[in-house]
Amino acid sequence: MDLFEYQGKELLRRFEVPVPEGRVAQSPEEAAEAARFLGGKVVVKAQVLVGGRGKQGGVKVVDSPEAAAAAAEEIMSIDFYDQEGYKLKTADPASLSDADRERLERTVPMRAKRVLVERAGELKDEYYCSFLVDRTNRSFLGILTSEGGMDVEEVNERTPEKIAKVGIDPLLGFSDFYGRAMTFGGNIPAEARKGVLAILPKLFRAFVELDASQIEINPLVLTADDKVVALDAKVIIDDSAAFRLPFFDELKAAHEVPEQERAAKEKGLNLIKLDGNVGIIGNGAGLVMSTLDVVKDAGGEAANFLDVGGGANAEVLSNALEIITSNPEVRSIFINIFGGITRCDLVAEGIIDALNRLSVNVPIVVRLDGTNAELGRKILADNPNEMLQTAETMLGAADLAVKLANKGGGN
Amino acid sequence: MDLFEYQGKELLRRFEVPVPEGRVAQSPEEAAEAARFLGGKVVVKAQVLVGGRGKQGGVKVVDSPEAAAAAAEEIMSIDFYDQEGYKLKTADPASLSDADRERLERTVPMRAKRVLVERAGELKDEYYCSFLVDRTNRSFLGILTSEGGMDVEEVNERTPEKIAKVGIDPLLGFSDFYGRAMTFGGNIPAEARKGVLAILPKLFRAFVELDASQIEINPLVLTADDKVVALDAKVIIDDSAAFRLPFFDELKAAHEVPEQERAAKEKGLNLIKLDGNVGIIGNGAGLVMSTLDVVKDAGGEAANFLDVGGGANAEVLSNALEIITSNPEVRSIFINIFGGITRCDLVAEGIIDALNRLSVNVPIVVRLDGTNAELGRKILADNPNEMLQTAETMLGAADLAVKLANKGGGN
Amino acid sequence: MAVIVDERTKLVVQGLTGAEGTFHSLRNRDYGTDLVAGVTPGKGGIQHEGVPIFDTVAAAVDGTGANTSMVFVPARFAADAILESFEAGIDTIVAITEHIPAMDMARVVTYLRSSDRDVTLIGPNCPGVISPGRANVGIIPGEVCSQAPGPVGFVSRSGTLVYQIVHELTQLGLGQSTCVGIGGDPIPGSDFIDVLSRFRDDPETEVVVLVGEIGGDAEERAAAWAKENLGKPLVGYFAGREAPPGKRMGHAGAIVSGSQGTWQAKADAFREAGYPVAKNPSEVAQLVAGLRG
Amino acid sequence: MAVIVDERTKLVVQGLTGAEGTFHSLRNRDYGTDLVAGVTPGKGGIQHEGVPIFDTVAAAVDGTGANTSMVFVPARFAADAILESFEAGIDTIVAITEHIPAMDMARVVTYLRSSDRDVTLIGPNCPGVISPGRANVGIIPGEVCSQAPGPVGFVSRSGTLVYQIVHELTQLGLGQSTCVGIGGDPIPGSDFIDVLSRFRDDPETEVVVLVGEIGGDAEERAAAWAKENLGKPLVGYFAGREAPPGKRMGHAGAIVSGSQGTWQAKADAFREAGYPVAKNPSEVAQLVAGLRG
Repeated sequence: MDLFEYQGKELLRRFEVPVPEGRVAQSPEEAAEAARFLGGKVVVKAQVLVGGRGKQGGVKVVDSPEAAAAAAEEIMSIDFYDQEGYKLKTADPASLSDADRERLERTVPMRAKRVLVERAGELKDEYYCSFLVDRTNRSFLGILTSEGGMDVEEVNERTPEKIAKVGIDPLLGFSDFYGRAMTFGGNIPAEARKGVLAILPKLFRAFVELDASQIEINPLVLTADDKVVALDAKVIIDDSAAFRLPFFDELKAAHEVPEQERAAKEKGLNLIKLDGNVGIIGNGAGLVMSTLDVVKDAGGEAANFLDVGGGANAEVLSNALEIITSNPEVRSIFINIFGGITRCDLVAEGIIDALNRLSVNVPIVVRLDGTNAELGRKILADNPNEMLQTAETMLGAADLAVKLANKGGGN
Repeated sequence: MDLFEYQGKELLRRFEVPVPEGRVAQSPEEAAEAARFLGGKVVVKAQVLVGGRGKQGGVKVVDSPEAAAAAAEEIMSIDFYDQEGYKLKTADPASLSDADRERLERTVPMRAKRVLVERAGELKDEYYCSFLVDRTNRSFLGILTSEGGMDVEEVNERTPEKIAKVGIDPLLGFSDFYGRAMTFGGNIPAEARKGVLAILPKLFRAFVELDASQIEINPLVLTADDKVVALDAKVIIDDSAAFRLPFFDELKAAHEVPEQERAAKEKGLNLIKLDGNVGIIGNGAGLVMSTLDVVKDAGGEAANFLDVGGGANAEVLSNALEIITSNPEVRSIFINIFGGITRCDLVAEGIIDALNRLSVNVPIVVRLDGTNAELGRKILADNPNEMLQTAETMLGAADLAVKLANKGGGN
Repeated sequence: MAVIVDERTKLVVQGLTGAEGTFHSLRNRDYGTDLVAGVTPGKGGIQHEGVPIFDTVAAAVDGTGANTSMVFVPARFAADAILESFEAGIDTIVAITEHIPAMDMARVVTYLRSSDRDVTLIGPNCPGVISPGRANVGIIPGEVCSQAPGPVGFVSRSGTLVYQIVHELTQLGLGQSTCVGIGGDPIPGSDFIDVLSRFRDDPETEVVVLVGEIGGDAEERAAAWAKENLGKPLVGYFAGREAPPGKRMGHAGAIVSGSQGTWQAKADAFREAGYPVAKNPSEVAQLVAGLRG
Repeated sequence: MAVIVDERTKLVVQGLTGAEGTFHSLRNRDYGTDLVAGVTPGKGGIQHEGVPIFDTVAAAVDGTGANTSMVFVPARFAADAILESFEAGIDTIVAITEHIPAMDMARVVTYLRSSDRDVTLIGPNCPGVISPGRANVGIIPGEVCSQAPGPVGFVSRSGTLVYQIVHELTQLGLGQSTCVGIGGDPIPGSDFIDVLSRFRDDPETEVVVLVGEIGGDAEERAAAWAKENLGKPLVGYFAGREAPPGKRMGHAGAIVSGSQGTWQAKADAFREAGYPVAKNPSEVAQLVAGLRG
């Protein structure tokens, strides 16, 4: 789970990481109240999970409660794009390739439902700091550089020697020499050294105890009064650790998800909404991704990503079909199952159940293989339905589903 | 630092280790009050750092406040011996060797200044459990056996397979499989298994976070209502970790030390009082122990163990002499210095200073070697004093010091 | 030969007495795997479906000579179970359990790698390992594989794509030496390179199939390693070419890997190393067949 | 040859700029040790008594090729300093600092032992290592040793007894190959056996002196190991024969070691292994002289 800045900072505060004093606001009125409480100059920041929100107008410094309310109102009406999308949106339209144009069209902007109002102060310097699970080395990594700010990736490409990347042994934990390696290696200037050396073990402890897969502080700042403070926080929590994180569900509740995804989640299904018209149901993330690919190759566009998981049964399949058909964009459905733990006979039963239960009026193409595939195909054959077709192979099924979608029809 | 039972249990409670409800009492009146507060049957236990206090009458079960007061009064008047001493004391005097008889004579019994009054309950079973720093493997060790009680060392000799000894990786920490290896390996019966499995990680956490070199629970008991409780606690804290243990000094204050040892400690000297008449000053624990040995070989008995440490200077030596001469038993003093960091010229200056400052009326034999030894000897020669003699070698110095002590004299 | 599991495999299953554990353990036994023990603390001494149950893995190893374990316990107990197998002297551990926290796996993998012993951990969150005709440890349906050992070494991050693509290989008559699902978790016990190096050393394996996914840089590193070290033909396939780009929080990931983890980056890495990349699962089998020409 | 330190030693001192650090580092340099760097975080770039100072050990290694470190920092920072040296690639670490908590050392020693590298840690709470005529790393006064290398390998748990007994050896003309003070802490970086095995492999060392103390079972284990592995004469001396028996809390210690750690137990172990035990420091030298005929 990606945390909003205000959530990440709330957690970091528990580990005594210095963060600016601030309050989260859900309306312009609340923003004004927060500004009044904090007094003086404040910064109003969009709480939205995109990179580069500053460039998109999502961060404003104001010096009165009224101005804070106005800033909040403005910020909450901005259409935010992720960095890729923002680059496309602001590029010269003539320079875009067809693929880019298409991608831009498909990109759904986000709104900030909250702003974080924080006391603003003078800064002397900005650094970049992060701790993360390092997949490459199957270990932990601490990153620190005095070349902070948004362009740290560019720094990494041009002058990687300016960025300290220090592997941290997960069993040893954070011994202070790691902090010195980061601080001296990242060229942190002398005046900030003590503050940085003090903050690093706290950040690392937060990283471990929050089961974070990443904590990124960008920028980590040196204030005019020589304090080192985390001015932003991008925290990602490992969903698998939710069972031992008492705060997990509460933080999760603040995240909005599209209605269809929410309904799917409630039924234990992993759905991501997309913008095409071929509904996809498959078992296993890899197979579903592969299904998206072959649908694209056949000239179609997937309407969703829906993984029914490893042990899908009749009920799961029936639920999945119910959710997919609730999307009015869907023109055909491709059910692609390779049974392992999943038994194809149960999948077939689920399909029949859904067809009986719901008034499905888009064509469904089913491809069954693996455990009990014969039996599953027989069940489908024994329950003929005009909306139902089967295919022998994954590629054949994709072709058929795309053809049917492009033919039109639908609900 | 060896903790009293009540201190160890107080600390273990912070780690949610179940211990009996109890109060410490410094007088019979306080014991009665504690018994009144607890109500019903209570056990009154001597707080004294010896093994086998039970055999020596140090543990009494009573069922009224009055009886608790009487028990406390009796317990606080017992002369407690350590296990070795108790064995000698209770043996047939005729069966003792000369060395044993001599050792018995030299053994100073201890008194309990406090009793612990605890609620008494019915027990179904007793086990033995400990965690310790394992010098042999330079690691941690967890020990557990259903064969609890005082004779666990015998069990270890006769049937070592009944005792689970599980090495615990100091970096990995306590993963639950260690607990299962201890519990199943130690033959803990099924009814106690859950309670034991729950207590082990807590004990281990206490072991690590208290910087203990040992936590021994003997017995760990299964109560009549099927709870697993630490009925006793022998906790040893690593003195080197005192700087990070906020409770260290407070607990230390409860430990009585002989006046001379206390005075030495205040001056930063490591002194242990012994029962002979040759005062010993040396630098380095090994050299001082070796000095005790050669004094004994020369037919003498050391009056103390005093290590002035690695970087002894004039002031340290002067203080050391002051403390040694405050012991009226001392008949001669042997100063044995091999200078490494310690400079012999400073040692000599310290001796001269002490002789000028104090009225020393026992003979002092000085042996200097190593760094600046020539210079040191010259300083002594330049400041003649009738109480002062020098010797070329350690063995020669020992002979001389013993001869002088046996000749009598003294203050 | 084959790698990781074979005729010498003596399997103990942690969590065998659970419903899932029982189902898959017995399927493995039916396939021919030498299933010697199960471990469920507190149930030591019983027999379950003809399999002796022990309280600890150490007791199972003592009692049966088990050398391979399969972990089927719930996620919150699984890291500990892996460590228990390791400490009991097990050399091959296959962890099926999904949703083990990455923090736990970072510690487990570090611990295993720091030992002097040569221990193989496959998974977690993986379908397991099958050496056709020899042994099956995990949940890969034996029916998708060749009946007899063959020349293709197969390794995949994705579970169901193992079934799909191995099935396609089998249908084209391309038998497998061993099929390994390494799982898609951030901290896998074995990564592509670990398994590729086993295939390199296995004389039966003549060609290798690697099935990846978008995200991370495991495929890119595998290509670079293989070019220098594998010495055998390699065919790649990566799911997710058309998947929507994931939201990305901050810069840390890119600073570390230097790769964006896209399909294109992975395909480029393979092609630059001289390895063909299949467009879809069926093409994998066709490319292998072509190489075997 | 010699062991642990010699002419190839390039020394970096952690905590060189402190008073004690400066004093002993310069003494080591005066002895002939190749002192190449000091480390004091925040002082990188200065020269101190002609020694270049770096912020980190890694920077010192980069800048000077240091291969040996001496740790002179206060106890609460010392475990971290040892780890820093290790991670910077230093292969020989001599930790003089005393009073490092045993918990810290247990973690440090476990970490070092779990690495693939062959790293030697001597100490903590030790006087260091001297190879007469070659290099001195620590606080052992060079004057007590022979001027030229000799045939006696010397290892001791006690500090000042190193001085005393090596001095007696030197006075009898018995030169030393290397003298090692391993320190008396509960968790030493190297124990007797570690050092004995170095002496076994050192062709210059013809006879070994082991100086122990009462308590623990390190001497007993050393005797058992030496009997099977050393292949050279060994003389033992143990301080504390007449020391008052320490108070003993509980049973744990005895259950672990099976030894009471008394002088008698240690002497018996040596004698049973066929090694003479000296009654006092002077007798050590006499016994060695006797062995050398």
